[in-house]
Amino acid sequence: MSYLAQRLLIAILLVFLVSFASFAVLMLLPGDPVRLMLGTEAPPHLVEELRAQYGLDRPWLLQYADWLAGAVSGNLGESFIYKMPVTQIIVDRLPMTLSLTIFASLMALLIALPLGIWAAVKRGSWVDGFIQAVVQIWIAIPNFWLGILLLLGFTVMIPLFPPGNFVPISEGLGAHLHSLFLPALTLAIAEAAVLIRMFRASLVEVLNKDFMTFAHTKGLPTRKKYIRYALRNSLIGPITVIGLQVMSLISGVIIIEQIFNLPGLGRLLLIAVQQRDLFLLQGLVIFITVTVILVNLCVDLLYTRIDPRIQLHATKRRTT
Amino acid sequence: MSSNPPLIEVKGLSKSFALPRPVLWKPAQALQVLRDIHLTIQEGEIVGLVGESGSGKSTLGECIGGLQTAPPGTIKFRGTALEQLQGAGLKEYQRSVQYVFQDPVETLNPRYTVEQIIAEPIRAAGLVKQPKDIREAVEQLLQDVGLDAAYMKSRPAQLSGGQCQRVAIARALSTKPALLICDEAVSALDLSVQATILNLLGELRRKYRISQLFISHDLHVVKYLADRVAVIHQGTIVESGHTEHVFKHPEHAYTQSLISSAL
Amino acid sequence: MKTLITGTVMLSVIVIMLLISWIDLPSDPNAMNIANRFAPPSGEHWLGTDQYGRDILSRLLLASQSALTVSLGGVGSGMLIGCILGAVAGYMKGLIGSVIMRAMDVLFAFPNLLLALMLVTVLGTGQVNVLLAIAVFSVPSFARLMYGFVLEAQSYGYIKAARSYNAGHAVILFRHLIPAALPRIGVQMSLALGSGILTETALSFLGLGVQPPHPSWGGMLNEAQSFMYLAPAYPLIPGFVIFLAVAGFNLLGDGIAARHKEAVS
Amino acid sequence: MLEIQDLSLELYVDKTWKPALRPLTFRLEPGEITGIIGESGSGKSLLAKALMNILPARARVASGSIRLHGTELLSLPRHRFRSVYGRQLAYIFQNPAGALNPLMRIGDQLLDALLAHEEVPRKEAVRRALKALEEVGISDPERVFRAYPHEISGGMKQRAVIACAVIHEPDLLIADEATTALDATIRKQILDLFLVLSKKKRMSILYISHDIAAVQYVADKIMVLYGGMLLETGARGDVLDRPLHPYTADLLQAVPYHVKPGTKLAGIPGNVPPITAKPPGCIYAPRCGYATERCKEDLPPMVVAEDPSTAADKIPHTHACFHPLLRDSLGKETHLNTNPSSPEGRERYVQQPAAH
Repeated sequence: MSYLAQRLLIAILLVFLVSFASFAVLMLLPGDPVRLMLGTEAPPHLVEELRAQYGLDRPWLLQYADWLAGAVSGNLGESFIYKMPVTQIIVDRLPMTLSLTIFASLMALLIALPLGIWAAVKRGSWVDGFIQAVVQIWIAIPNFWLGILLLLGFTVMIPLFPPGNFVPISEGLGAHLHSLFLPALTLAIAEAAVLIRMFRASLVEVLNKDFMTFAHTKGLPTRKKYIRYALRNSLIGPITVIGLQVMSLISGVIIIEQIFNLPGLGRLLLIAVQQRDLFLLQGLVIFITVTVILVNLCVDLLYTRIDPRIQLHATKRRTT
Repeated sequence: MSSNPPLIEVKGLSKSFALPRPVLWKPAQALQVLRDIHLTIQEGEIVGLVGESGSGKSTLGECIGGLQTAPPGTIKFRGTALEQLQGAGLKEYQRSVQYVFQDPVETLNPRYTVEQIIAEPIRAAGLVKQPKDIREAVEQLLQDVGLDAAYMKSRPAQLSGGQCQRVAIARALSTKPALLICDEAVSALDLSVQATILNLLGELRRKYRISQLFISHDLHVVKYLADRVAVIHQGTIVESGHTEHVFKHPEHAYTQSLISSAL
Repeated sequence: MKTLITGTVMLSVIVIMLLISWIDLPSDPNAMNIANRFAPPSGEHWLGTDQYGRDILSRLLLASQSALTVSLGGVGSGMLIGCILGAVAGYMKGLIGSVIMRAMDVLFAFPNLLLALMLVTVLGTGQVNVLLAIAVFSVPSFARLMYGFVLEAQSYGYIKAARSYNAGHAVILFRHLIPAALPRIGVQMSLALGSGILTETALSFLGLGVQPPHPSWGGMLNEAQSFMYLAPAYPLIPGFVIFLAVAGFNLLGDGIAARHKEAVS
Repeated sequence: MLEIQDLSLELYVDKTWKPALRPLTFRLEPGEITGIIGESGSGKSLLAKALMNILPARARVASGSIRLHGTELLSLPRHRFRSVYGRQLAYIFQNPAGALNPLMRIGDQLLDALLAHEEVPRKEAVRRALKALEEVGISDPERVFRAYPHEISGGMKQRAVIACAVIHEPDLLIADEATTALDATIRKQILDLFLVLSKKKRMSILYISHDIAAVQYVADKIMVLYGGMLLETGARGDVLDRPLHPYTADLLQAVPYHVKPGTKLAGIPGNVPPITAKPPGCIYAPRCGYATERCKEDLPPMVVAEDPSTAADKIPHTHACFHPLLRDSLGKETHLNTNPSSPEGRERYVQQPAAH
């Protein structure tokens, strides 16, 4: 329990630090957001008025204190361009991005698990060599190129999916998933290449362990041997790097939403960057940081559940 | 023995390692590995240190050799506490105490030639300066450990385990040490090779009066080589004395069980 | 071995592109000719022309300069800083070490692209800033590598022996540790270059890297996407070049790693 | 019970199959412990794995036969081995920690072994598992049953592994360096356990080790392997007290255990050959003090010694040497005194790098 308390304390501290650092960086950056909003021709009194309205005329530390006070109660400030609370904008866009990432992760697992296991079980054979060679090439395909190729292939050449036509989940799950299929597939394919490698490597390592030979010479049935002995052990490695996979999913989402013109958090982030919408950008950074920290916390807890060797109070978890 | 101070004198040495804190706000715990150790090594003497895995025997060796810090005043080299050694005295100590480790392959830098391996400590100690003289010294050392000078240009990967261990011994001898700390120095070797290395170690003592702290889990080897033996168990030396005496009349219960379980 | 050769071949294509771009381009990469837009490959324009009638091949060749210099510069400086930080952290196990490594953990836990986007937002678009962004997120991986290596090497017999005969810090560092770490750093460097290229092209794809009219692989791909219904073949070209560069560095890294493993066992 | 006839193995090295283990013939009987002594590269582990049909991919059986109660194992399809494992053949490893699944409780792993061949109700199975733990000398079986491998000591782990291996009372237990990783006090206890299993349960045990003292302690019969060749076999007393092959004799002279302190050990010059080294003659000839031209050219066959001391014994004393050591009536080696390369002479031997 005190371990969990420690982890939460550190997590809160980290979120605070990141928010401070990013706020400081964003405030000190060159370029005036108000001028960007109003254009360079705007009359000075209007600029001053707007500055005062957003509190931008005060020292930035004070502004940060205000922001922090709001953030604690869930108010992340107001966006310059949307003229709406940042929290509201994020909550509006979240479902689409969440759908996309979950859909993509499931697809990636569906592709990667069987292929990774197949390669590992047939290690050293031509099947394994072929899968490994393909993955080696596959892993180097940039996801933005892949997205364009899929778009080109399945909206132009074989028009299975309508281009740029996002259907929210409220209009039916089937239509929703259909509209997300191509972007999710793009993300999934890129992700799957990494996962196949990981599953194969960790399963091969386990299959070569003495306890697998021992299980074999105990006369265990094949299924029991693979599921109870091999698979569980081989999942420990991949679980520890779920956090990293979530990172690369987030990076992917920013690009994929741009290519497929999807109204999600990734697009929002790009808009915030291009328009210098400080509070929106700050809000998104905090949101992503919290997500990343929560995922890592869950992974650690999950990990201690699966592996009895890792005690909850251990300070360091095994790094792979 | 004589009025001269012993080569190494360990008095009341305790050592513990800090364990990582379980939780930040709780005090750090320590793992005690050595408890109140007393041990002397005289010039020209082979002392066997017997213990099972995790008994702290390697840590004791590393403390004596200066690879681990020991509390002030607990280890004396020729009468001077280690932390008081300075300048020439410190150099003398560093030159005089050398190691031979267990893994004969890992103990040699794979990128070096045999000559480079043996020459490096000679240069570090500044005993011989001219390249030609260093080369001659290396040749002589190789001869001392029973390796042909033709091996000078070989790399560790081209040598067998026993040959690697000979090179490691030559490297340890290169600074003309007074004490060799042999940490499981023959445990990883094949039986038929082990004997030649043991003979070599015995010969070094006879010829050059080099003392040895021979750390091993193997009772037979220690019994064969050591003049005196110390039995270490859970960080404490439970019994020490002349080898023959300890093996014939073990007093401590642990020593008795150790000897009775020897086959 | 096969991996190593394939990687080298792929990379030599990219390097040849770079060399040609330094010596002489087939035609002016910025010369527009609207009348000749989206021309198919011909003797004059080997890979055809883009939406402004510019020669695609020349633009592709010229863009190799920014892609390679930016990623090489970024990863190179990231490697230097990362290795130094990691080595320092490994030697000084106390507070300094843990502060450095925790900072690296935080940096590592941040999505690459988000980090790069933040930096480019703050510093503005342009090659130098992209280079900086790549340097920043390359640092933690090298720091971790070096930190792990320094800790591991403390238990090597030959390092212990060198300490016991007091070979000196300089000898231990430069004659024992660094040569032993080089193969691993090389592997990591090659893999980091792959992701460096990916980041550079991704940022220019999003319009945050090299600014038009100067050509970049990512920017060309972005333009190609806008016109892909008109010229479906155009996106294939810059995408393939990016893929070639990334795959080349990845395969080279894997190849070195495999060879090193063979040499060890 | 288990008959091995002309079994030879090959290793895949440098893209070709090279002979590794020269044809060897022996048999294992119930209630008997057979010790195999061998240094690294002798092929002792390969032999054990071949008997279990768990050879790594880089090794294969080249020829010969392995018959268990008359059934040829080499032609048995892979899936049929499942019924052989555990009930007839069992295998334990050098490293007990590695042989147990770190994520499963000891009890569950034991139950898996039990239920692999028998349909037993859960309650009965647990009872039998606890009894099995008790039989291998675990004093608090309930605790160990519930423990994860990392929660118990190394000696305890090896006992648990043995319990898993012998729960169906197999005919043959192969122990591959099973005591090497253990501390001396634990080692003796495990060896005692082997003695109990073989005598009480009439189990045949193949105990493989480089530890001569341990082999001497447990084995009834000893086989000496070197560089992939069987050099000598016989009853324990015959092989260790009256060795016929020079290698056996030299090896015994090289072990501090057999030598009084103060006397010099007779180290064997040279290095252990790699297992794929296959000279035309005797594998030991390059290091042997008695080797003649013939030893280097012809392969000495395995012959039964006409040693009077073995005549009455049921276990024949065999060796593969053209010049076996002779003995006088006291069993003293007469050869040694006239040995051209006495231990003294060998000591001066300087190792030369092989010509490239």
